[in-house]
Amino acid sequence: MDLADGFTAIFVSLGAFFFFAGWVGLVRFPDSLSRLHALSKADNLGLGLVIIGLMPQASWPFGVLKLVALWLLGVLIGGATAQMLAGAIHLDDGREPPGGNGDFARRTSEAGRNNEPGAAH
Amino acid sequence: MPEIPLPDPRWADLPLAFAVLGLALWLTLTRGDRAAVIGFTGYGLLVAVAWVRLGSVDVALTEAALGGGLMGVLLLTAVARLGSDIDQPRPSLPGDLLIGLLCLGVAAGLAAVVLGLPSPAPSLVAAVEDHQAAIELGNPVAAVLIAFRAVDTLLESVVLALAVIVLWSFGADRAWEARPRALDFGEPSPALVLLARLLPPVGLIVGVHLFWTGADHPGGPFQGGAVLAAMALLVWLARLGRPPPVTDGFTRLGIVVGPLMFLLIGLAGVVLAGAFLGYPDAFTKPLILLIEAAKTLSVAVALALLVAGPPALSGALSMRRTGSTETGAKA
Amino acid sequence: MTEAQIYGICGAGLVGIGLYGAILGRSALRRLLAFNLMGSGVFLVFGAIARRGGIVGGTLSDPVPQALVITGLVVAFAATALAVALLIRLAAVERDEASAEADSEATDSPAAGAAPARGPAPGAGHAWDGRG
Amino acid sequence: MSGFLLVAGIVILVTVLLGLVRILRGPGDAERLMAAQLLGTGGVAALLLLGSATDLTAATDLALVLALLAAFAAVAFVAGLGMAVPDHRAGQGASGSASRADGDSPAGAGG
Repeated sequence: MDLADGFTAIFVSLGAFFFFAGWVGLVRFPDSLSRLHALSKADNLGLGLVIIGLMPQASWPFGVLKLVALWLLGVLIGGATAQMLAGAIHLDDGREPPGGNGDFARRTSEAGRNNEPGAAH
Repeated sequence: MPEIPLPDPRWADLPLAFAVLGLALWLTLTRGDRAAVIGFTGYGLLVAVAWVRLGSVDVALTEAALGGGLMGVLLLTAVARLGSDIDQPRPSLPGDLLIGLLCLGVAAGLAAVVLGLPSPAPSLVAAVEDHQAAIELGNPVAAVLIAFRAVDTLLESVVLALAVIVLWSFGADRAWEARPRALDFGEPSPALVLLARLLPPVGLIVGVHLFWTGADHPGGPFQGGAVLAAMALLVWLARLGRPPPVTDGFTRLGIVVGPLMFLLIGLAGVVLAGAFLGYPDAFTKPLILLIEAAKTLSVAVALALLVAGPPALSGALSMRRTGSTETGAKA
Repeated sequence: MTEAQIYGICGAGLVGIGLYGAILGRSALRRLLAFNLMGSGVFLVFGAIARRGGIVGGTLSDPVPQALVITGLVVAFAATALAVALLIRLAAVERDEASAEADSEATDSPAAGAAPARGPAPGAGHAWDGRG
Repeated sequence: MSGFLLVAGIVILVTVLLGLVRILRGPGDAERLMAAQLLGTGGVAALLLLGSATDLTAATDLALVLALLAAFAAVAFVAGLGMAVPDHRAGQGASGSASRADGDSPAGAGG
C-alpha cells in the first residue's frame, strides 16, 4: 500500500463519518432547521471528503476533472436547495409546531425565503 | 493497513432491495399526496442505484433522469395544482383484504417465476457482439436501439411526439395561441434564480456529453435529452424564460425532427442498403450520429413540453400570493 | 442468492404493491403513482433477466432487454404526463360543476343548474381555464 | 484498495437508507424532502466509490446526472408551495377550489 492509498483511506473514511453524522442529525435533531443543518454537513463535507479521497484513484485528466465538477455541483446545488428549503420551513420562532402529517411545511410562505442563518453551510 | 478483501455485494443489494420495497409500500399507504410524491422521487434514485447493481448503467441513467428528476417536477407541480394534499380517506371496498391477498398472490407467483427461470439463461449478448462491429458502435445498448431494434426506437420517438400533441389538445380552445402554464408559480426564490443561472450551462455540457459518449459508453439520446429537458424546466420554474407557445414553428420542428430524420434515413436505406432502416456501409457512423443528434433534440423538447402542460390563459399566476418574495427580501 | 434473484423478487414485490395501490389508492394521483411502481417492478424483472443473460454472454447485462426497458421508461413517462394533464383537467371540470351547483343553490333557481352559457367559472383559473 | 472502497460505499449507502426513517416519520414534507436529498447525495458518493472499486468509469457519469437532477424535487417542491397556501380571494367562499384549499391554509393546519 502506498501513499495515495493511505490518503484515499483517510479521506473516504472521514467522508463516510460525515454521512453518518448527517444521518444522526437528520434523525435525532429536534427541529427542521437543525435537521437541515445536519443534511448540509453530509451534503458538503461528506461528499466533498469522499471526492477528495477518490482523486488519487481517478484517471488523469478527465476522471479528476469530473470529480472536481461533481464537487462544485454538489456545493452549488446543496447550498441553493438548503436555502430554498430553509425559506420553506422558516417560522417566526424557528421551532416546530406540534402538527401532524405534512402541515409544518405547508405553513410556509408568509415568512419564507429570507436568509436563514445555519442553512447555507 | 491490511488489504481489505472484497466484501460480499449482497451487503448492498439486500438493504437496497428492502428499502425499495419498503418505500414503495409506504408511499402506497401513506396519507398525504405530496408526501407520497416526495417518497417517489427518493424511490427513483434508489431504483437507479439498483440498476447499476444489475449491471446496466444505461438504464440507470435513464431512470435517474426521468424517475428521479423529471417525474419529481411533474408530480410535485401536479400536487400543487390539484390542491389535493388533504387527508383523503382510503376508499374502503368490501373486498379490501381479498384484494390485498390477490396482489400478494400475483407478487408471489411472479417471484416464483423469477426464481424458476431456465438455466442456462437465454442470451442475446453473442448475437449483438457478432454484428456490433458492422455499425461501429462500442455501446451494445446503443447498437440495439439504433440498429438491431430500430423499429422499436422509431415508433417510440413517434409516441413521444404524439404524446405532446395529445397533451396540447387538453388545453381550452380559446387558449390555443397561449403558452403552457403548468410551471407558472409566481415569484421564484432568489436561490432558485441563482441555481437556474448557474446550472443550465453545466447541464448542457452533461447532456451533450451523454449523447456523444453514448456511442461507445453508457449514455445516449434519451439520457442526454432528459438532462437537457430538466435544464429547460429549471429555467422556466425560475421564470428566467417561458415555455414557447404551441403555435411556434421552431418548437414544432424540434418535436418532430428526431422521428422525421429517423424515418427519412430509414427510407433512404431501402434504396441504399436494400432494407428499411438499413444503413449503407460507407456512411453508417455519420448517419447514426445524425439520427441520434436529432433524436436528442426531439427528446429534450418533447419531455420538457410534456411537463410544461397544455397551453393555458392563466397559470398558477392567478393563485399566486403576491409579494412573498418582496417582503422576504426586506426582512 | 444472486443479485438477479434479489432484484427480480424485489420487482415481483413491486408489481404486487403497485397493483394493490392501483386498485385501492387514496386518490387518482396515488393510483397513478402505484401504476408507475407496477411498471418499475416489471422493468426490474426485465433487468434480472438481462443480468442472467449478460452473465451467460460474458458481460454485465444483456443489451436487448436493456434497450427495451429504456424505451419503456420514456413511454411510461409520457403516459404519466398525459395522465397528470387529464387529472388536472378533470379537477377543473369538477370545480366548474361544483361552483355552478353552488351558484344555482344560492340563486335558488333550479333552472340555473344546467348553466349553459356562462363565462369562465371562478376558481377555475388556476387549472387550465376550466372548460374549453 | 477496492475492498476498502466497496466497504465504504456500502456503509454510506446503508447509512442514507437508514435516513429513510425521516421520509416515513416526517413530520413535515420538508423533512421528507431532506431525507430524499440525503439519499441523492449518499447515492452519488456510493456510486463514485462503487465505480472506483470496480473500474466502472460510467458510474461517474451517472453520479453527475444524479447530482444534477436530485435537486429538482426540492426545486419543484418549493415552487409548488406557493400554490398550497392560496390567497383567499373575494367571492370564492362557495366554490370547490376554496373549500379544498381551506384544508391547506395556515389557519386550518395549525390545529
